[in-house]
Amino acid sequence: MRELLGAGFILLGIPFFIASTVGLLRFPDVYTRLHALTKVDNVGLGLICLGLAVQASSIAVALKIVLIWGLILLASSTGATLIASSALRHGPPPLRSDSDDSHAGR
Amino acid sequence: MLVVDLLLALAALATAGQCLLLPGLFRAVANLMAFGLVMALIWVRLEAPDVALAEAAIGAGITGALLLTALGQLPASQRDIQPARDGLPRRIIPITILVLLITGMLWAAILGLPKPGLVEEVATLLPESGAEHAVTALLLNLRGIDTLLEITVMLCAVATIWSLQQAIPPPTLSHYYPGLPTLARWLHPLFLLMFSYFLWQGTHAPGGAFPAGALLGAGGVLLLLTGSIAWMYQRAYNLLLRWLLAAGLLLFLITALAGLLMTGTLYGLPPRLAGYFIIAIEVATALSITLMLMTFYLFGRPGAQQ
Amino acid sequence: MWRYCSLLAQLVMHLDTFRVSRWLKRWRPPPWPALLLRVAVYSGLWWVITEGSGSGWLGLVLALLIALCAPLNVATWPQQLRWRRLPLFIGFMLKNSLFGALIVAQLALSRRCSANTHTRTYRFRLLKGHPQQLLMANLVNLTPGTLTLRLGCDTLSIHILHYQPQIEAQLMMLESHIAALYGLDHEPWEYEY
Amino acid sequence: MRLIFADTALTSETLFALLAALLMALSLVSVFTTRHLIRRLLALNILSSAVFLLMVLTARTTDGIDPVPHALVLTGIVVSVSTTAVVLALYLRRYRMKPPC
Repeated sequence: MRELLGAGFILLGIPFFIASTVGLLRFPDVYTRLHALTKVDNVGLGLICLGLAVQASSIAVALKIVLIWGLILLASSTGATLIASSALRHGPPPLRSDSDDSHAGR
Repeated sequence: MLVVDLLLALAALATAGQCLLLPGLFRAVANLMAFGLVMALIWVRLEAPDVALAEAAIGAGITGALLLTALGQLPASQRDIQPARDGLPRRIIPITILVLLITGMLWAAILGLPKPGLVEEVATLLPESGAEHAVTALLLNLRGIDTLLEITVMLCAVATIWSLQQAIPPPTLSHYYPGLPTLARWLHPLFLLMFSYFLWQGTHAPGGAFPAGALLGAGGVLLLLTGSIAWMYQRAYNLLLRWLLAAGLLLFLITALAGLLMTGTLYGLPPRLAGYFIIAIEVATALSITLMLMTFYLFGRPGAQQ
Repeated sequence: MWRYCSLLAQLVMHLDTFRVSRWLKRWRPPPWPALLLRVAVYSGLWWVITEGSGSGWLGLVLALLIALCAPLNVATWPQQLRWRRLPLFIGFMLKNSLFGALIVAQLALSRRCSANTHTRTYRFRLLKGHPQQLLMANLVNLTPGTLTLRLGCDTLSIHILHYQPQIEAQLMMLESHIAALYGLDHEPWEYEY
Repeated sequence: MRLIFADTALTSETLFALLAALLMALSLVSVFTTRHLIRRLLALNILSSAVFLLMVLTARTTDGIDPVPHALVLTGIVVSVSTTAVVLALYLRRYRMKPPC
């Protein structure tokens, strides 16, 4: 039963990874790609970690997997902000469709 | 499992090829980091978990961050090198032939290698060595001289770097992301716990001084780059830093002398004391490796007059 | 005898060139509740990391050592955190991030893949300290359609993937949740635009 | 030559041996053909990884895993990162002495 539940969560997580990779390839600039990387990847990874934690042999192992997910969440969201602010300083500004708030980022 | 191996080999080849052939230094460094991660997976497949731990921390993390920090010190004109001069060269046909020739010769040589193997010799010596895990026993007791020389090489690297120039201050990240030092300090206890875990585990399972030092070094680099530890740059703490850097090497030498005094041969420790000495050496070596990895990021000598 | 004493005094002075005394002067024992909480958290983490097989007393000793050394590392523990509200907050964030992931995934897989991107400056209304603002900046990356570009002084510049009018309200709700987590919502504050 | 390749089945060991050979060839050629110093440094890093791969492959004997090459590779990784650090410090020093490289 637990095996099946875990496998179900892992299978549910894979489409998120595929979607984030597709987004990484299709989105136009750095900032939109970061959107794809932070949100979609984290949920996909969270589902996979949940699946593994359900299958784990003891509570400590399950908690360890959840801890790993939390740390990756922290790393990816902090990293996304750092990459975005560094791109804002050195790289091209974000694409925008109309400029109602044009000097917000700079 | 052959499919997994094939995929890993293709990924390693692709990242290495992109790192070496495509223009743009930043892209090359990013590909090198990806290559390090793929290599870590390959080590796991080849049943070398110690190497995988060290490669994931050092090969992918610390080397990549070192390269990126150094590139960040260069002006923009230096970062993007011209593709015509440095990308795919024009003489592509002779070079391809050369690559294929070297590959064929090397492959033939590799497949024809004899495999000596020291499995049984190590297994018979393991009970006397003071550590239960074979790799740790080898590193710290059976072939301890290798580790001694390796610490010396690192210390020489630090000395060389310090003799070149003044330390370059870290980029002021906290200026436009104010909470970052707080976050790095807040995470540091976790790094310390993982460090102790690897040291504790190293006596009987994969782990030990090298992965532990690499991991704590990564945490220290995080502190250093966010500007959370000012003391490494200050003149007042320079002497302390020097002693800490030399601690691993000094403890190795003390062990050698103690062996000489107790049994008459260099490193000739009695087996009942070997375990304690190994623990002491392991801790000191790991701390020294940590600090040396951190001082690599200074790119010079700290503690100059302002 | 006197010579040995003077040698010893010299040694102590030499030790003091390491600025050990300056280190020790900065050290203050943390207050009891904070110390107990830290030791509990760190030894729990040790138990989790070793997968329950590590020796317990070693974990306790390590946790005590790390907790005692932490004040040297500048006290950064969020003291005023309301632990009772944490589960509710985690539930809110899980729902938010799942929703955000679904929106971005839908946009990535849609036929035209056209995003109506904006940048916008958000001014903090409730959160004053750096750690709280940092938490907000990190969580903005997980809420649907927003990405922190830069954390300035009391402002947050935000990149919006697909502009909708309710994003402002969504950010305000996130901020009020974080303020509730820190127990800041009962303090008097002025509403300003 | 034919004798060596004749009885080679495609197992993961021969596959990784081929990978090590290819990486070595690529990075060797790259060390000697590229002009930029940091490019050469990257090539050296990949070359050392290929050598480590070869050493770990030789550790897989019929009577178990030989720990000696593993220990050597561990020290090798640390030595290679110190080499990288020294080269980078030298490069920065050279750049700061004489700005146009």
